[in-house]
Amino acid sequence: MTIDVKYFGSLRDRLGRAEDRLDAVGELTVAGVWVALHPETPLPLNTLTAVNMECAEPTQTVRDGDEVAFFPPVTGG
Amino acid sequence: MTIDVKYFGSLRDRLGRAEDRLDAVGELTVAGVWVALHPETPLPLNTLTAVNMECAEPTQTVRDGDEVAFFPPVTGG
Amino acid sequence: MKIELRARSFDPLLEVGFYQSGLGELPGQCGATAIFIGTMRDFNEGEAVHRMMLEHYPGMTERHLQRIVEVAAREWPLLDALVIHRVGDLQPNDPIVLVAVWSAHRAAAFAACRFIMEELKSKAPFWKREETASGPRWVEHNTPG
Amino acid sequence: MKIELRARSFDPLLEVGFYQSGLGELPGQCGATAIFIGTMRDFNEGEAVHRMMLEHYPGMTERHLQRIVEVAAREWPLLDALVIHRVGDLQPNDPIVLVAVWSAHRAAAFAACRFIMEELKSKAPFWKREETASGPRWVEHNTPG
Repeated sequence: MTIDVKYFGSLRDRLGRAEDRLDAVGELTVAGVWVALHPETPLPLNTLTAVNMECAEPTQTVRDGDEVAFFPPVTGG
Repeated sequence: MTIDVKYFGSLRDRLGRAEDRLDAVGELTVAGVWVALHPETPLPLNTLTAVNMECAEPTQTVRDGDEVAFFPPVTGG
Repeated sequence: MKIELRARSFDPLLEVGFYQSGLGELPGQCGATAIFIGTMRDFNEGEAVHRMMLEHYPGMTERHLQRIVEVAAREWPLLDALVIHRVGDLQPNDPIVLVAVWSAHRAAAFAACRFIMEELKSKAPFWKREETASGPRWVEHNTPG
Repeated sequence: MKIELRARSFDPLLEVGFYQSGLGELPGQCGATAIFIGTMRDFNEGEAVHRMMLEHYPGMTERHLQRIVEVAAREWPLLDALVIHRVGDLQPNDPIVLVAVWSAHRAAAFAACRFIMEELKSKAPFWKREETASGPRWVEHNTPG
């Protein structure tokens, strides 16, 4: 399956890119997506996650074609 | 002493005038001003009173030259 | 800080813009503007209202509005405040009151704007007489906010 | 109800006036308008800020703003609401966000306006990067309202 991955805010800056594409097999959680793409970098504390633009827990399972996003606490308004 | 008396809102309408002047001798309270001017009409329930444009209790003593006002609950804004 | 009674209809948004443009030192410090506009409705307590007269106590009304704003400015860190209140004859959709508050932070702006409105409604000497189909009637009390 | 993201500077008071003039059925029913304008300050956390970049998540941001306004409209009897939020590059004194709420009564207008702002600040996907004398920095969290 293919997962589109997006990064925002300071996390995007830190990673040096705004998106990734992950090709994987088997069952995968949101946290698993991060580990697969960044095996050396633990998910930064306070990182929020979304699946298909809805807030999601890191334990949520992802499906083929999902868009997964990682971002720091929001600071709008 | 002379007391200027003002009425506002529905009270002014009911009395048919916006002001009175009271000439009196001796000590007088705000409530006493009303009684002196309207001996037949008890002060309507919920009437608020002011002396020299400051909120006052009916028991407050008035002095020569004071402006005393009687009015119903306020409804601005 | 400015308090004003108006005998004629006014445009609250224009007033805020105009007043704001005169606040030279404000830009940069101000993070939050809270504005409330009270407008005359064409119904009240189940009856159509086609006109309204707003009576006040000249002198006392201005003094009490001024005091309400001063209390707000002691309670919260405000950069500025503007209050405009109509008196005289109004028609439905006419603005009755404008309260605008400028502050560095939103909590202060929101709280002060609300405070000024509630104080104004419960303490400032104004009286409304509505013209309805069944004749004129005095509004007896304000609803709590 | 209208939600909008803007890539360029806007005049919040003009926007409210313009939107309001398009609300044909509102006059007469509306007794209360509550407006909040968030503006970029030239200092934050003790440091001068001379520019700011507001990043968002296209698609998710609009969806969440829309949802916040819908929740407010279920919670309070609103006649209408307008939310405009900047994205992109801002300078001090630029408006960041406008929330305007129309209702028959002031309690609903105040409460809904405040609610939308607090929800927006704590939930809508926006991220601020400030340019300071010591270089760029990401704002790490919003202060509670």
